[in-house]
Amino acid sequence: MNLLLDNLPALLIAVPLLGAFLVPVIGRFLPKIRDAWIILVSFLASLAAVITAAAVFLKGTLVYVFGAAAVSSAADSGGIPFRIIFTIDGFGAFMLLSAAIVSFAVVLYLVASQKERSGKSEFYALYLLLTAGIFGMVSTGDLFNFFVFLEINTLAGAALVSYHRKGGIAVEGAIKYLIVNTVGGLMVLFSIGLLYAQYNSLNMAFLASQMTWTTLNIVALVLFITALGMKAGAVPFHFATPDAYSVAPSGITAVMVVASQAGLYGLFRVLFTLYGGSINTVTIGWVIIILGILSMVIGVTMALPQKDIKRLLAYHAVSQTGYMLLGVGVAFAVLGDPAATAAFGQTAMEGGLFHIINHALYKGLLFLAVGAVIYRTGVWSLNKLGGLGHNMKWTMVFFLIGALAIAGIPPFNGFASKLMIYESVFAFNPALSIIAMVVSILTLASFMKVFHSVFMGPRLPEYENVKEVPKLMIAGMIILTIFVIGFGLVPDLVVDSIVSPAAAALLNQGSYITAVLGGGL
Amino acid sequence: MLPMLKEILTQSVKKPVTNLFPAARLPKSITGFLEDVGRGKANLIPPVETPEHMRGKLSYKRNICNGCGLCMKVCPSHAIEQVVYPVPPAKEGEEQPRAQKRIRIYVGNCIFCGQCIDICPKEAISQTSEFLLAAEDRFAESQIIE
Amino acid sequence: MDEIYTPAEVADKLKASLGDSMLDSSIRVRAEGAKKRENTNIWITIRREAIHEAAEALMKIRYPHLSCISGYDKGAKDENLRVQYIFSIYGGIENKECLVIFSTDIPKANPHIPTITDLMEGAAFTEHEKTEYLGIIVDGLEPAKHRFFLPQDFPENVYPLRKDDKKIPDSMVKNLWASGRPENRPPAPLGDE
Amino acid sequence: MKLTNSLNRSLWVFHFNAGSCNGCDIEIVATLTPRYDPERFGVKLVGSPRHADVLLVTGPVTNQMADRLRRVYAQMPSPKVVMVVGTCGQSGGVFHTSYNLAGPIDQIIPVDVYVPGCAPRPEAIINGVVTAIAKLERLEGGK
Amino acid sequence: MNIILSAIGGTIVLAIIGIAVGLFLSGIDRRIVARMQARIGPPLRQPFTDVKKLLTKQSIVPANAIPWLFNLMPIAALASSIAVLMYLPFGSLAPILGEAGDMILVLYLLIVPSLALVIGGFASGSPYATVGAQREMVSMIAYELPLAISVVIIAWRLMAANVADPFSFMTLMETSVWDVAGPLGIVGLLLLLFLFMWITPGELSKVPFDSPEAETELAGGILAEYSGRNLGLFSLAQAVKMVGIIAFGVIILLPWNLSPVFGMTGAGAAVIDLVFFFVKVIVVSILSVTVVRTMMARLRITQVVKVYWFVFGGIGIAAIILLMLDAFLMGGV
Amino acid sequence: MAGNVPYKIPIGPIHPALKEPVHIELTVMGEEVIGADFTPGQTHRGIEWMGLSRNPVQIVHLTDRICGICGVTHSLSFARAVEQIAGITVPERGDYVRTIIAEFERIQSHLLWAGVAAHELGFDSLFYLAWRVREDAMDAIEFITGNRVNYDIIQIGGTRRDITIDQYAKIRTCLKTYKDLFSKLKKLFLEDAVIKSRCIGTGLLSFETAMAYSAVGPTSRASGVTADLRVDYPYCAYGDLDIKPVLPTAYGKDVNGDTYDRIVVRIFEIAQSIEIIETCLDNMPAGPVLWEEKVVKILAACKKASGEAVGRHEAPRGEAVHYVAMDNADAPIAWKVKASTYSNAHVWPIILKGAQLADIPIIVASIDPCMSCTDRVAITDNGSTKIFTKEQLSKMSYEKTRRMLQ
Ligand code: SF4
Ligand code: SF4
Ligand code: SF4
Ligand code: SF4
Ligand code: SF4
Ligand code: SF4
Ligand code: SF4
Ligand code: SF4
Repeated sequence: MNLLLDNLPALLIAVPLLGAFLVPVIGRFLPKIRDAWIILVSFLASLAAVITAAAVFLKGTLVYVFGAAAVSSAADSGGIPFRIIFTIDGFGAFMLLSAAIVSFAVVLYLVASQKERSGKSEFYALYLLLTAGIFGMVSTGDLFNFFVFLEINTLAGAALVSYHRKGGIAVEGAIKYLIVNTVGGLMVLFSIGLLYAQYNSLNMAFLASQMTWTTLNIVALVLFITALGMKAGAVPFHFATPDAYSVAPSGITAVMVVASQAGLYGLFRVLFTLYGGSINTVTIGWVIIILGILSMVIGVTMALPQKDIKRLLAYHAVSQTGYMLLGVGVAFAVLGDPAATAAFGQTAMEGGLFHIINHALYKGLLFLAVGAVIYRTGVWSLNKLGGLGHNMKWTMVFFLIGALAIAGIPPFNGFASKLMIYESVFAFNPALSIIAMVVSILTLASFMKVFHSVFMGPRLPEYENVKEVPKLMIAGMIILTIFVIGFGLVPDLVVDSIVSPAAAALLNQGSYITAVLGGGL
Repeated sequence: MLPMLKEILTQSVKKPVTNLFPAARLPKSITGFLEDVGRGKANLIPPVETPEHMRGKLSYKRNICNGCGLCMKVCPSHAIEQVVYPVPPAKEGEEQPRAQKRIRIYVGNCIFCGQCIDICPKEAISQTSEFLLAAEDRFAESQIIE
Repeated sequence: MDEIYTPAEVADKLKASLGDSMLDSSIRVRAEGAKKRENTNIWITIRREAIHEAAEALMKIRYPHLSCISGYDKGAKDENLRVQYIFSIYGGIENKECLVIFSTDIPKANPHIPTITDLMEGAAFTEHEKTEYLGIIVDGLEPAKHRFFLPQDFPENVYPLRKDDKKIPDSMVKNLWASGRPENRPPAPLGDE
Repeated sequence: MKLTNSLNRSLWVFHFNAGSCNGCDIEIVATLTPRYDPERFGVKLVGSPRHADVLLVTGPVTNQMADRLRRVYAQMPSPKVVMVVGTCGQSGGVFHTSYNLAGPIDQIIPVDVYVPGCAPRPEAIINGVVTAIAKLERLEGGK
Repeated sequence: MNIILSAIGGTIVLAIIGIAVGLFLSGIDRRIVARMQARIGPPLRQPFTDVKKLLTKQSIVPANAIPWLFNLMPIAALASSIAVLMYLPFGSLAPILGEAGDMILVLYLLIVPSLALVIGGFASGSPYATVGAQREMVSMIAYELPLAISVVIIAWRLMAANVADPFSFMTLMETSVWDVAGPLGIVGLLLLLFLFMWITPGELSKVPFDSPEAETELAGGILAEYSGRNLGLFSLAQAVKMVGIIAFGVIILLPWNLSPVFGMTGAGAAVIDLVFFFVKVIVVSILSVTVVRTMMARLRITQVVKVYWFVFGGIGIAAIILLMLDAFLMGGV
Repeated sequence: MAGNVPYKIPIGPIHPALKEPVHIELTVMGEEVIGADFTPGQTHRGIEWMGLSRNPVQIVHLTDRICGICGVTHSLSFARAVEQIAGITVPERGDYVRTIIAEFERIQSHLLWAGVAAHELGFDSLFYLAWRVREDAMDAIEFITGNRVNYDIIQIGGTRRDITIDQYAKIRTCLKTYKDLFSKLKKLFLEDAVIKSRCIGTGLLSFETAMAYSAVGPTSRASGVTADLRVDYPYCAYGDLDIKPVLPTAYGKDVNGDTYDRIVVRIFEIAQSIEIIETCLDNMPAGPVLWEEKVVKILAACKKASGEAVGRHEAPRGEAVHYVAMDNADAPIAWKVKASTYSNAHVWPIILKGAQLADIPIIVASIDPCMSCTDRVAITDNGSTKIFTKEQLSKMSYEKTRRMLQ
């Protein structure tokens, strides 16, 4: 047991990878239990993630070196890049939690919704691979490994996007996604190269401790921001997101939200942990804030006229990402000013981070609910849908909850995090809060439109016989719904126990470095 | 810009133009109120004054009428019907007496045009200024003039 | 176009254009009020074939205003329907407006008239009305997909304004006045009022 | 549905024109104006039959409107009162014989109060409302 | 346990007071409107009678509606409007849910009754209700901008004056913005007051911003298909919401209490402040709802958006600039 | 919520914006109207058919009830037609009484319209005000005729009642009230910012279209057409007056042909009517008002008459035309009614195109429609008129409408 606990970080990657490897085998020889196997693997992976996170929250940053007996051996050589080192601090743990919840809920959903499909073994293998990629990205303490997991994430994601779909759109969406992310990946690699060339190390803690404000580092930072912004789907790098989301199977899209947030993780990690103490945070902070505002406004205005329901959700994902950038950006801008950080910076940070998990939850829920509609009707276009509320009561309720949450209506979780953002960023600049609030109401309008055109109105003859979706799909949605409502009802509890540590981890660059390199520096 | 503002403000300090028929407010019980009015215990606030020649419910004097039926010919709304009085069978040898004819006016059909008054050679029909004619039954006694 | 002709000149000009198709014309003047200022109606009877020509001829004099086309059944025994095209010209000029009414007979056996919608689009409705009320067939009028004036479920081959066998059958007529009226109500006694 | 005193004091009216000449309809509107102001009694004109307690019907009911009249009546929540305003809704009035009329109104839906007049003066309509309230009071008392 | 009981008790009392004050407000409103139109108008208790009647009437669910949603929304609307009251301080009485709520929460809670109306309108399946619901949504977008501006800038000004927790009502009860603002700020605050006067009719869908319910266009719009009890609940919700919105405006912009003037404390002060508070609510309601709706014609929905975003948005920005300048001059930031 | 899928919205036949049954189906994109289809007049009562079995005296009362807003328009037109056939001359005083009543009707009708227009705009205070002052005209009318709505004052050969000298004072008082009110009305209707913003530029009808579509009355005059029967084709006492058609220029503005101009024309026509009545009262010729007192004799004269004639009148809404033919019988052998709305409704599809959904009621109302005698007309903008059964229609409307948010 202890052995298991000690090697938790390894399990994070090992369980899904092993599971993924075994899926085709089991699918071949024991097809009956394949679905159960998938659920089990996913459950175990998520469990591992949750326990890891809990351990981090309780005991502090976890540093794990693959193949090394003790933590210290990772640090002693400073520049040794070849060991795989996992550094899971509050922020990483936080991201793990978010990924764990969503990926498990989605598995339940997928198992039911993909029942009639072919080629499932590969599909699930890819899915588990994607999970592993996400877990890896948020756990690693090493830039090169980060790049590797990023690529896993991208490739598995692109493969899943184009899965089960023949013909132009799906493939096109996948290719676009692939190209953008690969370009992003290359930029990341290039930046890593720049850093490695200077410091001869890939260990983030080590790099952070050495970081200075040089031209090369600025170039690296710009590349990082661009590349990870692409991954996260923020404006102006948002063009691939809607294309990919709109064609991917709905369950997958829900996970892709988490996948892209891993990009956001990377961005924040680079900003705070890698560069944190060494740069002019106000300028970069404003850059992030402006990217955030643009994402918010452009995302929502692009979403309003959309007819393709999943594209619409994708644009909202862009818009919601803006909130996270806004909160975190403000925190970054005042990083150098302890008074301001205490007064509102930290809250802004917490709001932004809290919004990450909230977004993963309600956007996941929305994608699953929309997926349920598509599952039953086979129709994407808002123009053709209608009157489903008569037949798909549960789906409608889940959608409505998701919609209210994303629009930031109390008492759902979206409101809790947005409230923190409003009530902190205003101190930095009141216009930011006002814009954020207006974007929320536009989001609400957009979702009311979708709600109306999909579920309301008289029963349509073509959907006369539509039934509610299978129980397992509902179960997947229920899991997310519980969190959406729960987080909304007791936001303080959630913030205190998981968000604050995450924020603290980011704000406190020194502790990260210390955790890895020891007090020696 | 908004000229109504001045108007409503001046109006709000003036007396309302409302005529309070039949009572300023709804009494506790209409039935009771109407009974009281009947007994002279309560006052019905009268309607806006009607002009002298207001065309209200008709009044008909059947003792003057000669039954010529001109009013029926000219009535635009078929409100008038002829009433023929039964005649006892004539006695042997006597000439059969002519049946007496009169008219009957249905308020529910009448449009109060007064054309029958204009044409009546005997002035048997005249107009009153009664116009509060609501009824639950359109053939109630109050709705038939004969 | 800007010249204003007297009613007699108008009648002459129309006669000149229509020739033999114009059967008859009369100018009726009416004067009312204390000053007895006159208003004029020009009544012209034409052959059915000349309807379109007549409208055209009128338009050459001045752009007319079409009030409506009226029509009636000359009787159950009569073989003809009669229609009147009621135009007015010189509208908008003080005391100069006059009506120009073209009348024509239309045999019931062959109730066709040409449309004038090619001259003035607004005539369509009143032409449709003639079809519905009198059973006149307007040639060249874009056929209606439905009735314009009567209820959609109105019986075929019944025309409200006809007086012959295509008239409203008695079974369709409802006597509202009789509804619920008490029968055998005894007469009120005479002599006691 | 139960009749209550609050119904009498808050009669909301929906107006239905079943092919009238407009005369009665105009007088109905005139009744609502400041000079007569039935809002004193809680009477209010509403735009949807769903909100109405009283249906004011005018006109001799053309064949096209008969069915709609039935539908509007059905849409009203009970308890509901029907009031015929004007002579032609009662008996056809000048339109007493025609081939396209389905009326009078009481042939289509049940009627509670008739207000004769062509057109009835506004106060006659108020009197009709009073008659209707008296009838409601009687019905309440009877049960 | 006791806390829960007293919270429930407090909620019930508050709900009753909210409903009573709300209906009373609309009674006054209708009465004054009538007087301004040269009429007598209904008795003051008319709204009570109307609601009583509606509650006893049959509630018809239209054929195209989704019954449970259709029936649930009136309740949701009422519940959420009552919830608003629980976060508001009345006079010198602290809110029932004291610390839990603040201005932004209330601002969003105020959206919920409208949202319930929108969803109810959608759920009724009628075209008119749908257009109405759509317009309600648009007008929510419209007034959100000036509303957000007012709330955020007030909090910002307080913060600039080193007031902690500027969004909290508890803070507002202690510190009035008027006290911290200098002359420029006062001008800015007056602008905000003006702004609020015009936001209120928008939030309540009253003329000139009543296009969601526009009787002559949409036959009652959103509410076209609602009848009987459901309609009654909506009117209750509307009444309570009216209290909520106006009280909100009074709290943030007209925060004065009478008791300090008389030097009173204790229960007496609470009572007198409460009375004074409702007097303020009534006055504001007359000025911003009654007078406005009587003197104007309805705006088109597109004009509503234009007016709120450009005219009132502009005024709001002017207020922001004034208050920020003021903070600079007063040396807050 | 911009829309790019057109959807249909049915309005009527029972709709609060319409005091009369008319069915309008609008094709709408977002909030903008892109097409309109009308099925006005669900009120076909078969009046012309009824007339063919009644005598002219009865028909006069029937014509009064063709429409309750114009208590005199149709009876006057009808009576003038019959008089021409029977060769009856109306005494001069009769002409004057007719004119006075007709002008009171115009005042009453324009105020009624103004009130309705205000109501369509959601401006209830103004609606109440217009109708409140309208009551004065109603009182005067009732005072003269004995009924507020259906005056029943026209008789073949004149009028049934005279305006006696002792009535003048009261009528003059009423006119004075209106004169005093006029500047206030003008201000309230024409200077209100919201009314202006909603009416200027909406419901445009160009001069050319007004001409081509034979529009009549204030609808055409607001577009700059100078036509007014009272001036162009004098009848009754109008020939004795010195009047000019009222155009939007009366308010010192250019002619736009929009909804606002139609308000201007009607408001200024009220002033014109007041003047006409005053002039008529001042110049009332003495004598009888009716060609023949005995109704029986009128009936006999009508029975003897044969021939055909057209009677016209410039109603508040524009030209009304009655064609009558008689042939030695109690009842006429032909009777055709052409109301003003019959001519004006044609312009609806044109003026509605491009309008905002919210402006439909005021635009529809701006031609002052009166359906009860126009009856059944179906109008469409592109010739693709469709009328559906009620069930189809409501089903269709639901199906289409649910897309309106997109
Ligand atoms: S009054 Fe004249 S019409 Fe009548 S019966 Fe006598 S003579 Fe004949
Ligand atoms: S008043 Fe007119 S409707 Fe009435 S009975 Fe006499 S003629 Fe007939
Ligand atoms: S009331 Fe006059 S017109 Fe009628 S039958 Fe009697 S006498 Fe003749
Ligand atoms: S009763 Fe008379 S006024 Fe009323 S609608 Fe009928 S005909 Fe018109
Ligand atoms: S019920 Fe149907 S036909 Fe009647 S108004 Fe409504 S939509 Fe139109
Ligand atoms: S449309 Fe013509 S026929 Fe029909 S009722 Fe009207 S006037 Fe008579
Ligand atoms: S235009 Fe209208 S108001 Fe005037 S007479 Fe004709 S129907 Fe009546
Ligand atoms: S349509 Fe015109 S003429 Fe006909 S009744 Fe109505 S207002 Fe009178």
